Amino acid sequence: MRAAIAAAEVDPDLDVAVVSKVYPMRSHTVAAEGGMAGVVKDNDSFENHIYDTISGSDWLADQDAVEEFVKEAPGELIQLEHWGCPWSREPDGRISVRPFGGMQIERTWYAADKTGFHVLHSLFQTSLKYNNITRYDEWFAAELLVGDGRCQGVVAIEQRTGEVHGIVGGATIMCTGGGGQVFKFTTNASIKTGDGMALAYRAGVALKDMEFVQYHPTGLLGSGILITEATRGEGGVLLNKDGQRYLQDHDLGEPLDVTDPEHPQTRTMELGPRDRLSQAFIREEEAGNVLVGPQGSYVHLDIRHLGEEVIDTRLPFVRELARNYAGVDPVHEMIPVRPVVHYMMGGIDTGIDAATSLPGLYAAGECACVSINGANRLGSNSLTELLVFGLRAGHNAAGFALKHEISDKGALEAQVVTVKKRIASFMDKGHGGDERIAVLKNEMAETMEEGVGIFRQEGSMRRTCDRLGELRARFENVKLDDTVLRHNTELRAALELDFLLDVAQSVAFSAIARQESRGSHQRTDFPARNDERYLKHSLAYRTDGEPQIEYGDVTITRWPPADRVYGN
Amino acid sequence: MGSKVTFEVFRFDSETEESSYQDFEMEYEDEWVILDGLNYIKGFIDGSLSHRWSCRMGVCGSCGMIVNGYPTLTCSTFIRDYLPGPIRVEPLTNFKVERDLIVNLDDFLRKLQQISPWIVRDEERAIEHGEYLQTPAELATFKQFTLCINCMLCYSACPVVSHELNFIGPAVLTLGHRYNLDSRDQGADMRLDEMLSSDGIWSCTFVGECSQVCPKHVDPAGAIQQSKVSGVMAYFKSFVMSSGSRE
Amino acid sequence: MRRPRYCMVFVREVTAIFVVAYVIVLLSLVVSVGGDPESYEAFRDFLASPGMLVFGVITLLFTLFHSVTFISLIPRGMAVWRNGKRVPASTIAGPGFVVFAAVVAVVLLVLLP
Amino acid sequence: MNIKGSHEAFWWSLFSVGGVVSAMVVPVLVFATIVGPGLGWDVFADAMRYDRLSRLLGNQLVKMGLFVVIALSLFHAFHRIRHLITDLHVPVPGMPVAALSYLLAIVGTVVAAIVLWLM
Repeated sequence: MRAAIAAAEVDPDLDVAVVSKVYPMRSHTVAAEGGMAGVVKDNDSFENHIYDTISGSDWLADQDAVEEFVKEAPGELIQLEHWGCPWSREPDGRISVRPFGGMQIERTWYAADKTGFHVLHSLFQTSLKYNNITRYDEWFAAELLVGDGRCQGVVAIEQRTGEVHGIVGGATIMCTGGGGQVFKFTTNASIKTGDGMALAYRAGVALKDMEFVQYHPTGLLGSGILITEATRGEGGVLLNKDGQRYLQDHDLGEPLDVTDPEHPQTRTMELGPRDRLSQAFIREEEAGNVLVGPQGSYVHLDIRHLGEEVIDTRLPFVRELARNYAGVDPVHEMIPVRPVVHYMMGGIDTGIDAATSLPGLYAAGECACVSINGANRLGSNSLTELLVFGLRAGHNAAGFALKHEISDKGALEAQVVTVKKRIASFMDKGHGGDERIAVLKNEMAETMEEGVGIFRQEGSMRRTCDRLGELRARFENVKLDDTVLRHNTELRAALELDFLLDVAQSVAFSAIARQESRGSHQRTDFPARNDERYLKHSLAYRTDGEPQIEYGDVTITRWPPADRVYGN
Repeated sequence: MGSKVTFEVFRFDSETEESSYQDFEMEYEDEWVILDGLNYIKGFIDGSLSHRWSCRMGVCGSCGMIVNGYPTLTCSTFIRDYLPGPIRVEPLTNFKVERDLIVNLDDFLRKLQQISPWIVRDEERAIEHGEYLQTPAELATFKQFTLCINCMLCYSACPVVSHELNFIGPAVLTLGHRYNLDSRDQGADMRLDEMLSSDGIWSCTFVGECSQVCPKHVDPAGAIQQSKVSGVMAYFKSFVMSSGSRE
Repeated sequence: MRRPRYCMVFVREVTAIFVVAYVIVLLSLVVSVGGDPESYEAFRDFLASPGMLVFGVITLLFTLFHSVTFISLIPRGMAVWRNGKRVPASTIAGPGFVVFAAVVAVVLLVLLP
Repeated sequence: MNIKGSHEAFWWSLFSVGGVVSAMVVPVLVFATIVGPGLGWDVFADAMRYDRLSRLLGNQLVKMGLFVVIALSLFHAFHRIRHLITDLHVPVPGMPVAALSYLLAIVGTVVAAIVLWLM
């Protein structure tokens, strides 16, 4: 949405099409809770935010990108404020900020604990103001249109009618989010099937750093619903089965009493980075220190000491979610949580200008990898990333489109026809198939959790890679019950599964190739970071068989790689 | 697993215009919401069942349906609360059905755009000059009305919508009111033009069913009622001002 | 009328018919007071007839229903804020009912000997 | 401001003020004039004596008060009746129903004014 507005503002005569498989206000940004980082307060500095982000990334982020990101963040946050986002405020009317994991200073802007919801609705409602934005709601993009060696639009299925159309454009921007659905236990919505990543991947663009999958340390037990890091930013603590704050045993500093005015301390204990906290959970689990129930093992997130008033003003959604989905009221009870797949640091290989290697194709948001997140993203950087790089993508794509006419129209039309035929024959074949989409998807998610979870090692990863190959073969025999064209959600699910398998393979093969531990990618067989060999971005290219993994350089400017230290 | 429940699901195909109810019996788990039941049917019994859903945490607003006659967010209500069943699932009323449980939202989006749901300023403040100041008290006046997830349950519940198709309706009027109350906004006059039109707030008879079904406690009925009071003020003010200008 | 709330609104709207009916009775009363005492007495007898008593009781119930629902809904249309918090509905409706009681008392005071 | 539907504001303001006034006053009047005497309560029967009532209605303030209550109650009630007709799905266009409703309220108000003035 940010990119669409940016492009629309470049030139009122430019036609901007927003193609989305769901109504834009349903997009999964809606579920982000905690906040959005940006330096605005006097006690903070760009330098701090840059350092936090780079060290958080385990030095895998491109430092020039991080620097520009941090510098442009405050302006974008203010822009969003001007567009009506109901940010939480200080008594004097200024924006309020809260501390977040891995950050030295509190710099996370928030709108209670529904930040993503408010960001999305503010952007969507603001976008309605622009007459040159045309929405294609519930159109499912099936393939990128490539002609003359550049991206000139998409082929999409209008779900309402089931018809396949080509939408041509001088430039195309991918803002399709992540692919958390390759895992079973995830905070990601059902729509997060990595479509944009797979579309670009199929068009020959590399997927970068796909092995880095972020586990959020506090997913609600059972459903995996996100319990925001802001619960810890506001002072919540994690307790093991003995009621102990176990993070102190995992190199995350010394706990302060919750009544201490200094609590919670930044970059310490519960405000350590997400990768470390999730890894600490597994260590506790191995030591037999976690609770075990019918829905698996878990620890407790305790915010009772915050009191009802703070919880209701700052964390009302957390209370609502815990009550409704876990049957506990956090005012009086502890919340059962465990790590859950949350975010993909990797994505479509894009540069600092949001452009990809395919001319005319741009990407921003979770589906893209610039990279500012490296091996581990800090909480509250991702919403900011949407804005900063969404804006860049919008501007640059608009500029590109103004300079390039649609060309090679015959080839584009032929491509649309090919896709039409492909989908028609896929549907035909599906009616004779015997593999259920849901079964294949479950098996894929299971093997991903087994092979490329929080801790990884060669053997299980190899099994996962093999299983994914088998699933890819079985997908050829997928079964479709639905013969109706209109709103054929089964066909969509099948195409999504096709995309998911691509994403899953890129994750697993990138992971097995990286023989070191860095950030969220922790290998028990290679427990140390190896800057000599792997201070590099992995680049997965699609082939007819297994993905081909190559490496590219990381941009290091002023912050040479060092140890990641938290808790002092 | 163990206990069984039956869903009676509305099926409709706009191509053939045939509608029916189809029974599905399944084993369910205690923590399943209604939506999980539908997904189970789609995944393992009949892949042709079509319904919308996404976040499964009550915030994206996709999965509103009629469950046992009542507008409901299906990801936020549990099968265990409807036992012993059968549980009847139908598409939202007051909307045109496109397929099975999927309804047409074109009207809603048209109405939403019509109300100008964005900040209107006489003069934009430059980004370099920072944020607009807004105290927590000013924020509080409209915060509740920002929480609408556009799930359409209120439209489905509203008896006025059912007989006045052009009625702008609860959610959109509430959003209009939300922007009118925002201390950063200067577009209330323009928005009131729409809200006070013949399709606007005056059609509301304050039944209050919209607020009853709202899963986010937004209280559209209250918002519309408050808009009526603002509308009356604006009406008499314009009267005083125009008679003043004649002198 | 599938839902209880629709039903309630229906009843709320029906109260209006009784209000109109009563206004007609009230105006007739005024007219007959304006006439001679004999015709007024005849009107009083008519008012005291069982049929009118039944009408009176039903009207009273409907108009009371109107009073209660109308006064309790007043706060929904008024957002009163104090110290950044919305004043609870009961704090507004409460005085509404106090005024109601006061008005009843004043009317009775004026009317009764 | 757009005039398209804005006169609704006028009728609605009469409706809501009328709603408050009738809520406060009508029940006690019903009780005092019909139910109380009808049940044979002496104090109410006494109050309804011809001489008392004619004296009371001779008072300009009482007249005014009664007029306000009657007029506003009528505007309130006819606004509701208008919506009742729509809600009952009576197949008539909205405009004439509204016009007729408010016309009846106006007629009632004029009648009340004449009756009270002629007292």
